[in-house]
Amino acid sequence: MSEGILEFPQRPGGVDPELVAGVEALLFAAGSPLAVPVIAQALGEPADEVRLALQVLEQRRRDSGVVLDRVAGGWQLRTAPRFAAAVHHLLGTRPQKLSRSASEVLAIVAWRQPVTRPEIERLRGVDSGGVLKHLVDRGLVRTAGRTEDPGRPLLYRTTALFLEVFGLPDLAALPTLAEREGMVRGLGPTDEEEVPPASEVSPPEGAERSEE
Amino acid sequence: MSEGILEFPQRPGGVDPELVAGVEALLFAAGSPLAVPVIAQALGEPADEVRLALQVLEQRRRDSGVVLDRVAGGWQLRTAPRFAAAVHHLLGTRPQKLSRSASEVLAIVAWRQPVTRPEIERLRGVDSGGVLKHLVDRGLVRTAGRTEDPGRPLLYRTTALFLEVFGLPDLAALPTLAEREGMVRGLGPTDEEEVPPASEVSPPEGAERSEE
Amino acid sequence: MEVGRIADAYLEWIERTRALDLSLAADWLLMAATLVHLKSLELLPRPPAILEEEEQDPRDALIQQLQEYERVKAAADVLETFPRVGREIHVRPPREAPTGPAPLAPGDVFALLDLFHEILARGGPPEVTFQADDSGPDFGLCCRRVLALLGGKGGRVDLGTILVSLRTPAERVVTFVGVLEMVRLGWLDIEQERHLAPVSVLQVVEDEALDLHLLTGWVEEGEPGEQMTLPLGGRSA
Repeated sequence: MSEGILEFPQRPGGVDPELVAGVEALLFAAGSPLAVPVIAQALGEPADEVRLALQVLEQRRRDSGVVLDRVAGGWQLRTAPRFAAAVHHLLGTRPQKLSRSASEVLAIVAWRQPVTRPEIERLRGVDSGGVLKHLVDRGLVRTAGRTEDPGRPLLYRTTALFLEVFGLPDLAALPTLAEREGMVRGLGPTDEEEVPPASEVSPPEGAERSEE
Repeated sequence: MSEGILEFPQRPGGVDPELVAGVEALLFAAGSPLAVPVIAQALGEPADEVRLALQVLEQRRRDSGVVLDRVAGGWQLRTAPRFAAAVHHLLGTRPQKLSRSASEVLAIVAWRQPVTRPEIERLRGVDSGGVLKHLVDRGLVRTAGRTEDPGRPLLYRTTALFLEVFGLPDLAALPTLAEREGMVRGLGPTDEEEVPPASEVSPPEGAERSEE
Repeated sequence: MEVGRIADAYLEWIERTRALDLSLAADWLLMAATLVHLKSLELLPRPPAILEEEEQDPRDALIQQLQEYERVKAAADVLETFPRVGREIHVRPPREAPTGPAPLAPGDVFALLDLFHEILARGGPPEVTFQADDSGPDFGLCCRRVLALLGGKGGRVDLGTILVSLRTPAERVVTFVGVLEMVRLGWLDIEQERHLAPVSVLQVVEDEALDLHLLTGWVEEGEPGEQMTLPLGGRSA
């Protein structure tokens, strides 16, 4: 926690401390994640410089109470998790929870997107309309067109807010389940039989709000 | 004067960095000014310690983009005034959401199109000319001919920009009330209230001005 | 597995479903029915032909579905391990957006749909449809009739007398509006000697000064030469 500002000035190839300060001011004022080009445009500085400034800031804030995270295709200042209890105490809030069924549906949408409600219900074996609506209302899931299947069911995807809430830089940052649980890729049916197209199984490439 | 910490002899090493971090996290998450006792209570630390931490933080943030100010009997993190222009630039170009009334009119146009202003006003029960003009100005709604009704009122439709903003491939992808209702019917843990019957549903395809 | 116990539970559930969420009940029924079906297949001998026809052992289907569901649960567990905004993490509270033109934020189509639904549910004022048909009163004609009764500058007629002489309520309304419009144009004056006294209409300009085309503008967006018909024919709700 030594003061980064003092470490950087005049360093050859170093970042202008004033740029770091400006980037911090913007991130603070915005609240929501900011993509590099947005910051660069507001400050009238080259994107590469801004990227360096972000790295300096990320480094500097690492052990502080407010850290700089890459989320939802941008950068965002967020409280360090270890202060969650104090913040909840201060704000008089309780930790927001997702019900078990909401977690399940969200997991299916996250790993399988785009996915239809019938597909979700096939995987869970129970009606999931209410849960899906709940997730849409909370802004974690959105519609994304329809399939050509009979009845043309709506397709669902996760939103940028989902990435922000779960602290993911993009969808590709979702761990493959195989890595974690020794499972075959994604949520798909196990073996050779009726494996869905790969695009639906692996973490979808590119978030909707991909950086730059 | 730059070393305010050293003025307090009983703590030659300064304040516990973790307390400073905690104070910063609380100030960040609160947004509004916080009084010392409030912070002390949330962290479960003595007010005197918190006061010291605030001084350390104020000192440390002095040249950064986000400064700690005494405001309204409390302490508040705020962007440094010298970045006001950049912040304004940033926030001025940040995406905006539609107002409630604009959303209402847009909803009517979306599901009832093509629709006349009298019909919109009949449904909303209030004059909607200004809002309609706003939506036309924003490029979300456009005129599309006139009806043969008395006064030959203009007809309104949604635009391509509307589809873009709402992430729809085409108008046929607009969800129907029946679909929404179907979601609600699920067994999910929704605290949402009952949605009224679907009898009034008019799917986008059949959105021919139902004039009955 | 004991078929009898499954069947009993099955029937008991059918009884209970009357008071319960039907979709939940349906899920349970499907499961119970599948289990009973599986058991029956085990108990009853089947000709080999039928066995071959079976594309897939229903037990396999059930097992596969359960495996898939296990994966879903595992995925949900993974999701639960991520530190979440609102749970472990906090961000800056949202601020008021400044005014001025700005790009539109991505919209939520379901929020829009809910709003639409809300508007429909609100009901609004009772629907009133105005219908214009050939028998409806002609605005220009009604105005000319009043002017004819006045008979030139200085002419004076009792407004009540004019209105009572008209056949239909619609004609009275149109004529009344016409009088007001001609007052606005400065052609007529309205006089009343005292409170509750009869109201008389007075022509204050020469006939030559009456530009009847000005009345055309009364019908907004009317095309030139279009017959001036007011949308006040008959009410039909």
